[in-house]
Amino acid sequence: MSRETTLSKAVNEAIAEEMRRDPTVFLLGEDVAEAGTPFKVLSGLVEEFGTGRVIDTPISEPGFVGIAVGAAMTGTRPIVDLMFGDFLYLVMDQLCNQAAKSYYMSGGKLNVPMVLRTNMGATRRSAAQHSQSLQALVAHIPGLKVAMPSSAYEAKGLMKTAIRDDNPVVIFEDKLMYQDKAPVPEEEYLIPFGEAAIKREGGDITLIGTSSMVQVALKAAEALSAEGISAEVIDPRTLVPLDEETLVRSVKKTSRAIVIDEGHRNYGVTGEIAARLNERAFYHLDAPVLRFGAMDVPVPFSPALEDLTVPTPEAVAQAARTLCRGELIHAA
Amino acid sequence: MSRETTLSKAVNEAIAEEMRRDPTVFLLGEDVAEAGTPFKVLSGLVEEFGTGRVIDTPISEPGFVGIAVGAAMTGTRPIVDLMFGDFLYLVMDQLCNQAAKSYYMSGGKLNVPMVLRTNMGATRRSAAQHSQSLQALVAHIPGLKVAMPSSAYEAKGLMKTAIRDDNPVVIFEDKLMYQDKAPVPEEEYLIPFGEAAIKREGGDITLIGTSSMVQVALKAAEALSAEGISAEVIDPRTLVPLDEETLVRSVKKTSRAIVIDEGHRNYGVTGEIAARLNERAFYHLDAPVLRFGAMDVPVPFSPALEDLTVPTPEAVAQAARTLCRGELIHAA
Amino acid sequence: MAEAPTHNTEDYLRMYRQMVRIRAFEDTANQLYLSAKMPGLTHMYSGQEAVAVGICAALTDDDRITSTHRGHGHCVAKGGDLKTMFCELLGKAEGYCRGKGGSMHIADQSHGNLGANAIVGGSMGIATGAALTAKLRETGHVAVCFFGDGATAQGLLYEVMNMAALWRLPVIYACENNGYSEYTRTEEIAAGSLTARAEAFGIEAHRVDGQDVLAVNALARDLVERARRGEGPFFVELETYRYHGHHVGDINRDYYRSKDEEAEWKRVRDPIVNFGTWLEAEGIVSADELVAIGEAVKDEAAQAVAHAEAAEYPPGSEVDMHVYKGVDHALAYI
Amino acid sequence: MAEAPTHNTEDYLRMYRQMVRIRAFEDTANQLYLSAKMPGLTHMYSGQEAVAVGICAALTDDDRITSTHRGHGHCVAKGGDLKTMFCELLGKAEGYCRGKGGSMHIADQSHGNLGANAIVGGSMGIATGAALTAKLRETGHVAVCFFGDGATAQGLLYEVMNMAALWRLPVIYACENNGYSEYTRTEEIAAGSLTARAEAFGIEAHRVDGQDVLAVNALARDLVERARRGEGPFFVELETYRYHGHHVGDINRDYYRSKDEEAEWKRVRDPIVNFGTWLEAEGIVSADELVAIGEAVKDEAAQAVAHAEAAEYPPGSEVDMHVYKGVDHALAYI
Ligand SMILES: Cc1ncc(C[n+]2csc(CCOP(=O)(O)OP(=O)(O)O)c2C)c(N)n1
Ligand SMILES: Cc1ncc(C[n+]2csc(CCOP(=O)(O)OP(=O)(O)O)c2C)c(N)n1
Ligand SMILES: [Mg+2]
Ligand SMILES: [Mg+2]
Repeated sequence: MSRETTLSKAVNEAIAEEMRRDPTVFLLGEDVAEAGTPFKVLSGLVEEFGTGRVIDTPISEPGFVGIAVGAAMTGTRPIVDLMFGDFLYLVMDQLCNQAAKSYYMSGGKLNVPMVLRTNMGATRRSAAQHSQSLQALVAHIPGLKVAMPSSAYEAKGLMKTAIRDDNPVVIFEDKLMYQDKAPVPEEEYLIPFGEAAIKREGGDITLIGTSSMVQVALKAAEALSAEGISAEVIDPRTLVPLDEETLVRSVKKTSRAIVIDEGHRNYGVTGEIAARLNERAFYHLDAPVLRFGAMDVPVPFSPALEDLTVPTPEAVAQAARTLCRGELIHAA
Repeated sequence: MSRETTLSKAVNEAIAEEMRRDPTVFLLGEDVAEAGTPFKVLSGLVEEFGTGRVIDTPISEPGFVGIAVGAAMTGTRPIVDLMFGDFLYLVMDQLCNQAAKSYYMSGGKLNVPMVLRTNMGATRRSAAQHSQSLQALVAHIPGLKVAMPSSAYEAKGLMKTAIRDDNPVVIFEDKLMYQDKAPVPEEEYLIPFGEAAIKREGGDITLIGTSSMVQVALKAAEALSAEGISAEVIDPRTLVPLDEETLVRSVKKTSRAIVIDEGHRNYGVTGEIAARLNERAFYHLDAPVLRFGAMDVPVPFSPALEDLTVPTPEAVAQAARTLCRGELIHAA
Repeated sequence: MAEAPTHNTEDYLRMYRQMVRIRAFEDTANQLYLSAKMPGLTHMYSGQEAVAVGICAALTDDDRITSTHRGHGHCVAKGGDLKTMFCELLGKAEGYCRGKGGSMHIADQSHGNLGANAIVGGSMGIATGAALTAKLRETGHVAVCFFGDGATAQGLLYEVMNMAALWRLPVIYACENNGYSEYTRTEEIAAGSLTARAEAFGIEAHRVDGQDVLAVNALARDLVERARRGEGPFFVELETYRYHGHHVGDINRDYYRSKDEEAEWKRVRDPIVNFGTWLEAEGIVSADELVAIGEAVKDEAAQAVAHAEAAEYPPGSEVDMHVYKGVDHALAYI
Repeated sequence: MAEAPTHNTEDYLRMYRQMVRIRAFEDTANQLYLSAKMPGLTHMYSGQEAVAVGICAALTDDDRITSTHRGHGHCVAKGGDLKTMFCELLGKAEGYCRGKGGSMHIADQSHGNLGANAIVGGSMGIATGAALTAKLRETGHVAVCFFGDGATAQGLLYEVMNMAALWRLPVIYACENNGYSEYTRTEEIAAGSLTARAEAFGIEAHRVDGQDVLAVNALARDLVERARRGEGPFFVELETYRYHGHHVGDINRDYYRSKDEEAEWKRVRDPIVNFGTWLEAEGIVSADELVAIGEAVKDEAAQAVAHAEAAEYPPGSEVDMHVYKGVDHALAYI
């Protein structure tokens, strides 16, 4: 049984279900309780679980992430709400020096089962400090797992898996997708980490998209299909662990690939995935793996500029066309 | 006229020369004055320039980086000493949300001419929080420039360029190389950003190494030459800007490449460079571009384990051999 | 009303006018938002005018300030021009930041405004650094760091206050305590006492009625003068109130703040009304003159916003400009 | 010596012995370093023994502590075993962290030691979080956060103290003021007063002679008990001194600290000597018994280090184990 649910609702449900299931799960962050966060994603949870488990914090990101690490080490499962992904910079030490490394540094004695949920995504006219997609930073750090839900369905299933995971997990929700609906089962389900989803089958080219870029890829695929180009669209769902096998298998079949992620292109997510595909599928490739990311500029406020900085279905389709025609090009 | 100088001395000279040249240049950091930093790199500077320009700070990394940003915006050129590269996590907000974006967010009005000098490099038995090589994190952020000196010569020339640059520059010194000597001209010189150096010419394969990995590449090249394999070794010197042209030209010539960087391999520097080479030189490549980075684990303390985590000349040479023999392999 | 230090009609009128200009700017910006003409969100300064104006009136153009997400008031008070500001809010090329910054990053370097900041507390280091420049270069300038009560939860504040105190920097930390941090009351997010926190770092701290422009200005003039003489840093907590929601979209806010409370502040403690009443009572201006100021400012704002609405967006080619100073287009560079 | 709360010979001897064990551990570790047998660097706790011992003696195994780069003393005091500790310092598989952590990350979860930390101040959140668990799960446990005077410059401290105060968490912030932050005197890096900083957040703060184990213990027992009853958090500044350099390699340190100063502390304020003298004077133990304790501990340390030197390194296959719980080998996973 499925019904259409917004991504926001899906996240809310996942957290509520896990909080009912496990009394050690609790929420921590700025304005998570009565306000239910500025995006209202957590509305209603404080009413059900009380202020003891839905805890409003001061504006102390390093502090409350550190507190979550200590709480997680000692028998609870905190879910930290980081209001904007851009604030990750503030918590990198607690996340990357502490949470990510505790289990290893203690030789397997102190694990940190916490979830950091935050967001990403530009075009909300929020300018350079409220629009970044910083998944590459955390994906680079061993000890962290990184999930990137591409729809309400993934948002719920990945969140539940994250909460039950015994390690620190960072989940990036696209803040522009909170109101987007998708079919979500009534029954409980979890989505395992490290399993990519083939969102559309195709034989001519593989489009790999993360988060909202799955929609960009699907739209590009739709446009291409009208021209007789059959694109396979894959959503890795987690960057760490990465389901390299599924990606490689597809590329071996199609011989061409484009990787799309909304983080900056330079030294970002797409480079890693492209490099892995080149390593593992090189002799099957008919053309270089192309990449689309956010333009390598701080996100501008002006709508006239901001819209130029994100990957579009048109640009992806155009690159796919060129690849399929066997022309040598550079990615945008 | 050249003489042999340690990397430590070269950095010290660069800073001293620029401080003499420009009264707005000053140093800021923990124990930079009388102690001259724990690595003694800045010894003697406080004696020449006084505590007004060589300023000891409390252990407040976010605070003093923020102060440097404000000082740089208002007419000085601070050089911030960040004792260990691992502390970058603490200053990411001031560096990436503030310093990197000010010029853009202000539409070209407020620039931040500051240098953040820090270090990288494992095998010093310093464990997981004092051994990281985090260049990928900052290279991902538009607005920052990133330099990686591979010897005393580069350390001096890049530092002088960094100090004169009108933008925030992050320089990573390899803390294991401070006592390594190289010929350094007596005369003043600067090394422009975005110009790779061909450290050894060769025709069969291109080895691209950053920082101390240039030495690893050179040793691998030496071993290979005994077997009749001629390796070209290139040092990009700056990750941002990246001299893609020189790299691509070499790879078009050799048809094979290996990229080596001491940061973690996953979602790191090598992925970007490999992806760019694949994009630009795909039709010239005889084999996939391979990559070596630090093993994707927190750096372990035990010598028995730590030494396994860093790229070695032997492993690079072995991979190069396999590539040159045309065998399909996976990088370590 | 605090006693005015000197009876200087020109200064009074300038302060009054600046407060009215801020209010008019905000009312216009709010209208732009409500009529869906403004991209993104913005945070209104209305109600807090006496803070920005009282302090900035004590500064010269060479003194620096840093501002916050609620930064329009600081920008106007420090000398900003309404037209250029509206252009920035609408993302136009004539804006202070060529449309790249928007409301949350508005900066006016020509008047010493180092910029609003969308990271709460994000500019505390910057202001302190500007003061360090002043000390190192012996310029005699002062820096003022504006931030809210909520921002006192950022550890950065204590790091930079410690250094400012150790190095005796000419910086004034101006904490605008408007009683709320987003949707939460200050008491729920701040333990102890804000002024005591500064004092514990050896910093002289003051508390002042942020609705009384003369009290704010008198204190600011004294502290600025002393900071110039090397007696800084200082900390000031200004008791104030924001009239609107946290941002323009925060309309239904009964769940965290009552309508009565809002009405009471507006009725009893409005900084503009009270200052106007005082000016009249002291015989410094007539009621008509005050009305005339209001009208003139309304005109100025209307013209400014009309200009901004008609102004051009920056050309697409600017998207990768201003990433690096000295580099025309970043994409061709990296 | 402060007056002992009760005359409990067993407790006294346990504390005395623990201090001697710490000193012996450090002397042995220093020897290992000087004879180039120890990988990396390490920071000696000698001189500060009364702090760790006085506080940890007031805790149970279920109470948590977080420690610092200068963490051997805390580890011993919280119940750590010398053999397992030496194995860790030498990177051996039998070490507390299977050799993966080393001196700067030594942790002993079985006795509630959540670990040393190589990030100054890095564990302030962790300790506070452990206290949050205690509160949420109503365990009645307490957390103690050890850190140095230098660490008070980290903004994180003020963030977590604020939350601990707001939420009345059972955490004790124990600031070991040994007068130096690396090569710099505390006065040069800390403005104002450390206890006043805590008090400004509404936290009850105390200052105590960190060389007097009975004074430390008496205070700790009181505060721990009160924290268990929900009266926390608390802040304690412990005046103490480190005998060695900042780390074992910091030998020539005249430029920041005089030999006279060091000698004076050792002569007049040694925590072990003074406590021993008191125990004797009070007739609790004889001089011979004290010597016997010293000898026994010396033996224990010698055997422990001999064991550690002979122990095995972890096999190479462990290098990518313990990256993720539930994943055998990370490289096959990511
Ligand atoms: C580091 C950071 N955390 C959270 C936010 C989201 N945020 C924006 S304004 C605000 C409240 C700020 O409160 P205060 O400092 O009192 O300023 P006020 O809005 O009352 O003027 C919050 C939490 C942010 N922008 N930056
Ligand atoms: C964040 C961070 N900054 C700097 C350092 C380098 N460092 C290690 S110990 C130390 C001094 C710490 O002083 P204090 O807190 O007083 O502890 P003590 O060494 O005196 O025990 C410094 C600066 C570090 N490890 N972490
Ligand atoms: Mg406020
Ligand atoms: Mg100390």
